[in-house]
Amino acid sequence: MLVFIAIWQALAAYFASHTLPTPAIVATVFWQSCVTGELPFHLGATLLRLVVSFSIAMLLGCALGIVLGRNKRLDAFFDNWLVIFLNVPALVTIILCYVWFGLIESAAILAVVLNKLPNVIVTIREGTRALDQDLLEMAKCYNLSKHDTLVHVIWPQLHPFVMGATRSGLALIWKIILVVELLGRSNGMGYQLHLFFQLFDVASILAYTIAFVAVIQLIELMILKPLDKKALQWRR
Amino acid sequence: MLVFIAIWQALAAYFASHTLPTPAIVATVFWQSCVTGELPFHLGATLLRLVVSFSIAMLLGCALGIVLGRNKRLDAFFDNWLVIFLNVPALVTIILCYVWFGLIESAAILAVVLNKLPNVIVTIREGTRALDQDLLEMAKCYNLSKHDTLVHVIWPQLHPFVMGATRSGLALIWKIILVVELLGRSNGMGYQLHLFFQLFDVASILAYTIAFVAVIQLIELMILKPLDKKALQWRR
Amino acid sequence: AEEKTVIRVGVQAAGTLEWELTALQDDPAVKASDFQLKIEHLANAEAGKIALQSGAVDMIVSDWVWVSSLRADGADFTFYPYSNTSGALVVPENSTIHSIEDLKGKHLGIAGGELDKNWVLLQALVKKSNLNLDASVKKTFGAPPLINEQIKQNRVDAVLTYWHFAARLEAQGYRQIIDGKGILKGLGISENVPSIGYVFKQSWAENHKQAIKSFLAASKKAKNQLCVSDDAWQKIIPLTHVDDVPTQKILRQRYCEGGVEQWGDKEQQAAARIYEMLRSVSNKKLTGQSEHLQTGTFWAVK
Amino acid sequence: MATMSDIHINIASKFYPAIGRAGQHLAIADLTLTLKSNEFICLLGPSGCGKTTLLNIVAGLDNDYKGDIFAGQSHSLPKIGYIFQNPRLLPWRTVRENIDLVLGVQSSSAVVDGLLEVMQLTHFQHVYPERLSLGMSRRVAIIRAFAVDPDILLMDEPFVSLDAPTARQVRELLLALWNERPHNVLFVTHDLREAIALADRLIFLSAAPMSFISEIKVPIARAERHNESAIEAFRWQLLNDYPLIKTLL
Amino acid sequence: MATMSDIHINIASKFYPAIGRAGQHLAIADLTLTLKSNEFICLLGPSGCGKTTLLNIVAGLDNDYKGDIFAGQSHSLPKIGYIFQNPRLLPWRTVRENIDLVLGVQSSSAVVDGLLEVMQLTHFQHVYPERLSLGMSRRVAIIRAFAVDPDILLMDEPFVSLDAPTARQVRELLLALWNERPHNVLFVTHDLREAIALADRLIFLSAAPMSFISEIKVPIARAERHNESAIEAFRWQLLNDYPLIKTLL
Ligand SMILES: Nc1ncnc2c1ncn2[C@@H]1O[C@H](COP(=O)(O)OP(=O)(O)OP(=O)(O)O)[C@@H](O)[C@H]1O
Ligand SMILES: Nc1ncnc2c1ncn2[C@@H]1O[C@H](COP(=O)(O)OP(=O)(O)OP(=O)(O)O)[C@@H](O)[C@H]1O
Ligand SMILES: [Mg+2]
Ligand SMILES: [Mg+2]
Repeated sequence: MLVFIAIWQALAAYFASHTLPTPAIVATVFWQSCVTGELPFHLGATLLRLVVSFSIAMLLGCALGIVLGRNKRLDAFFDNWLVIFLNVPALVTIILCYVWFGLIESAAILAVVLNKLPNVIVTIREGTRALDQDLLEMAKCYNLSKHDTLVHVIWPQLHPFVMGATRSGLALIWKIILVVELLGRSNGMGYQLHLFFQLFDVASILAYTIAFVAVIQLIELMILKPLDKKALQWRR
Repeated sequence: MLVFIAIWQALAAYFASHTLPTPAIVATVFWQSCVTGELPFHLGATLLRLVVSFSIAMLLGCALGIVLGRNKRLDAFFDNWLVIFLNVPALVTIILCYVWFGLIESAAILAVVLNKLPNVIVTIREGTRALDQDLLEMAKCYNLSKHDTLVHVIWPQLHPFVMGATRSGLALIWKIILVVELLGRSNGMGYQLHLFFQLFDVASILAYTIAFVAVIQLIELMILKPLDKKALQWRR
Repeated sequence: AEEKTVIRVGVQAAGTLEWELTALQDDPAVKASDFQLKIEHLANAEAGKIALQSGAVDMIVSDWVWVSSLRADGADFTFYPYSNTSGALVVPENSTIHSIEDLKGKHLGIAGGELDKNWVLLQALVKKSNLNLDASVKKTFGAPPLINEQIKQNRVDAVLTYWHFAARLEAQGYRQIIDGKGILKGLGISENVPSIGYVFKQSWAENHKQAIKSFLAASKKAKNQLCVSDDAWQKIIPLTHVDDVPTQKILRQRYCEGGVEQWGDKEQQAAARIYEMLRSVSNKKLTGQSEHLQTGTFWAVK
Repeated sequence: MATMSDIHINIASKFYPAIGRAGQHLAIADLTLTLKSNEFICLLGPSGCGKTTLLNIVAGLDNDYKGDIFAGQSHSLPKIGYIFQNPRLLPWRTVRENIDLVLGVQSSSAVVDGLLEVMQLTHFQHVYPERLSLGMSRRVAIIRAFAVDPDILLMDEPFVSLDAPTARQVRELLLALWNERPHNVLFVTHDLREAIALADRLIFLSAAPMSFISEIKVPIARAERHNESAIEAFRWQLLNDYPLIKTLL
Repeated sequence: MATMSDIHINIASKFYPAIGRAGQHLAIADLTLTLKSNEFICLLGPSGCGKTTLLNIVAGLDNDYKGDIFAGQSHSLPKIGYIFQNPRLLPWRTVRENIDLVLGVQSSSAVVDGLLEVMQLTHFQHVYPERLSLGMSRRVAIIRAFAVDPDILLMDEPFVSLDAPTARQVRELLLALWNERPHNVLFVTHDLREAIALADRLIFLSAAPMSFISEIKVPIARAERHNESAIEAFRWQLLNDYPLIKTLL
């Protein structure tokens, strides 16, 4: 961390350009926008959207991914759709959602979910295809309930895929949410970042970025790492 | 496919709005922009960037992912950096790349790679952590060369993760490349879509989208599916 | 008392409309009038277009070419002038470029894209001196803030950019070669044709004629106020997000120069001519298929 | 608890489909077997002949065969305990959790405690399978199958990797459980001594495609079975009477 | 080909670290063994005592122990062939490809062909491991270990899941290879008969923490080893002389 700041300071001092402000300036900006409550407000708005759309996308995505991974017929049918949805530009889904449903919060969330969902499905589907047949046979022959099979046999095997999807998913949603906010919300990080971009206020951009990264780091440390540790304690 | 077009036609007819043109209109626009060579030109430009940045990101990402997944010390050290890079907004990396390196092609490619790379690393790292220790021990005790171990023991186990990263990676790069082109390139799909967007020309937007999705479908059918099939023929 | 008409206006963050509406709401007379403003903040122009079309706002500021192409598609939006400030071609102070002919062989940064109106018109202008600008300069398109950075880092020789970005450069000593008005003049159009204006649904406007009239009048008054009263100007300075005085000054100057004094048949006919020029030079890309400016593009206030 | 009646196994053919350069494989051809109610049967046949394939079919894991299996008129589905050829424990659940999972609600911890005790795994009940030796994992798999109190018990070479005293103990446990509540047992082994010590009937199977060769009732009384020399004597007699067995088995 | 000298094994302690609710486990304590050059040694001990742990240490897979292993002054690293307790084949490589992989450049296809023939796997050489029976997979693992022509051969219960004739054949093959080019063999088994039939020396190991109990030279001449009754006689003698063995093994 300190290394990072040191390098940054050195670079900033060397270039002495307003396109790369020093850590001190960024820290000041950061502090000010915290005090005015601006940063917490916009960060909060974005985080709320992130949590809601992330939860929906992960839940739906895991469910669909497992179903498609286990059912060849359904998979063949939906595969094309998946590729289409996976590759429709974020911009297009966002615009269409807004135009059809209005500039409302749910349209924004829907747009994010539509962008993230196919990713989750694809990852979980690969994971489901790689499931250990031996263990599934065991579950079947011992008459485990659907629920038990899912929770105790399938889910732990999907864990690395779910973690992969979660980590890169948080990042992806965060990228998309910015565009969503840019195009149709009056608050949130995307709205603010665009404003700063117009004013070419790099210090503020960096301050906001740092705030966001810090939050994600917190999520990583408080939620993902412990989850990982718990789920993987059995590994030698 | 036909179902899709039928639904679309019905919806378009029902709304009769210029925000949702009928398939026929989109097809006409598509045909015209093909004839003028405009669409192939911009599609080509984007695809070139996609191929270059995708290759770089996948190669580097797999290498780093495997290294981090196998080396706990390095991983602990780079983990924070990874989370930072994973969550720096696309917009920020793109802007900074452009500002620092100018509005040039390599800055654009770099921006895309920087956005995609952490995703690949994270996915492959999860995969590497889940590697079968038994097989690695076998490789070690039979003195397999580093190369053989990587190619014949590790890589096949990473296959589902690599496929996941490839599929969602193509989609992600495509999303980012649009922003990259929008902000600082003079050709490519992103540039064009932005123009259409300024004019609110939904028909053209859809026509370009379809062209792109078709290309990705082709990649899927011609490259990914056969690869999948070849790699998984051993599964019962 | 009668219900006040609510007018929802989509306002671009840090844009001049925000200054104006803020000043307007400070005016005690507005409180008594028959409309009530509701301001929706939006990040950029595209967000405004989405908001208008999805019905989230009643009114945004945009350009008339777009309104015409919408009308050609059957939508019933209409336009009322707001300002005629326009972008400009700017070069570094010590640049060897002194006229548009000097651009030949130079590296030009263009904000927006190849369909930027000023870029299209500039090409038309240069064509008169038998020069194909499109072929004879090296172009870099990009977002306006990035384009500004490019010239500051000497990566391009000249930039054609939006007016407030040009103003910022000017405040730092950059030289303006020509602006949008100048280009039009060179093309033989001496009327002051507004570049941007309020865009709203015609049907909606017909239903709330009176309120809209008062709003438009109040908006004009507020603009005047900003230009004549330093007090009023001081109040909105934070909204410019600029903290050096020279830039503030030039922003105010350019903003006030953009006031629309005349708006009658003559100007509208000039607009129609500009339209046809844009259409032929941009190869219909900017305007769409429609041959002429759609009737009804400009709101006929009666 | 379903009272078992006879089980009729009638497999006309079981093919494994061709994949890649490997052709289609006929694993079982024309196999007819009747397992009498609560009978203890040992299946003996060369490695790769199709014994596991047969057990999978009986367990209902493989439906892709020609023929049918008919299990009398039991009303409820028979409960199956299957000791696979490899332990198939869930690596993310401890020994105890692995056993409890298949027991579901009917979990009776006293029974499990008893089984863990006999298998000398009491101290390892909270250990994850990756931390067990193979023999220990196998014992867990055995406990799991015993604990569900099955109507049909399928055992695919369950006692390999166990040392002799442990194997002897487990064999005794198996017989005790079977005496307490009789049920059908299908036991695969390559060890003729073990088969003689346990089975009512030995069934000899041919190399691929697997089919029935012959069956032999074990004439030794259950009470005599712990007598090693009695078993050895019968084994010699068998090998002399049926020279085929020596080459096949 | 490194000429082997004696191998001195001296393990003061081998701990497995504590994880979760499972405490630290002392697997081996004070174990000293000397394997004489080209000796064939059988390790016998109860399930879970630490035999696999020992083989892993000898194979160099586990360095986390106190003590050392000293293998004379051979200049090159000894080549190791390890038959693990489970087959550990790469499921994405056919039988043949699995074998060829460990052979690397020195691949001599005639030798592999011969081994496949003896193991009756010639027809299955292009089949993926998922499509083999467990016994067949084990045979592939055996071929793999034999094919590298090792200086030290580690075998962890290699012949379970093999039918008696096949096991006999593989045992003969093993001895033939060993006679042809002598090398150190460490052979883990629970089958005392098998141990007697193969080993120069039997080493009995205690339950956890594993340590040395006693060693017994097998006095039967190699030529006599195929005589079942000679082996059976020695086995009885052993069990009578050392009652401890009966309870431990
Ligand atoms: N999934 C499969 N696909 C194709 N062939 C298979 C498959 N499983 C087994 N076989 C083949 O079927 C035959 C019988 O296999 P099976 O596992 O039933 O043998 P087994 O009698 O249990 O042998 P072992 O004693 O070695 O365990 C073998 O030749 C094997 O190659
Ligand atoms: N990775 C591990 N972590 C912790 N404990 C382990 C690990 N591997 C083995 N053990 C413990 O070490 C002891 C010895 O295990 P090992 O696998 O060496 O036994 P073994 O003699 O090979 O037994 P078997 O005959 O059953 O294969 C066992 O009690 C086991 O629980
Ligand atoms: Mg089997
Ligand atoms: Mg072992």
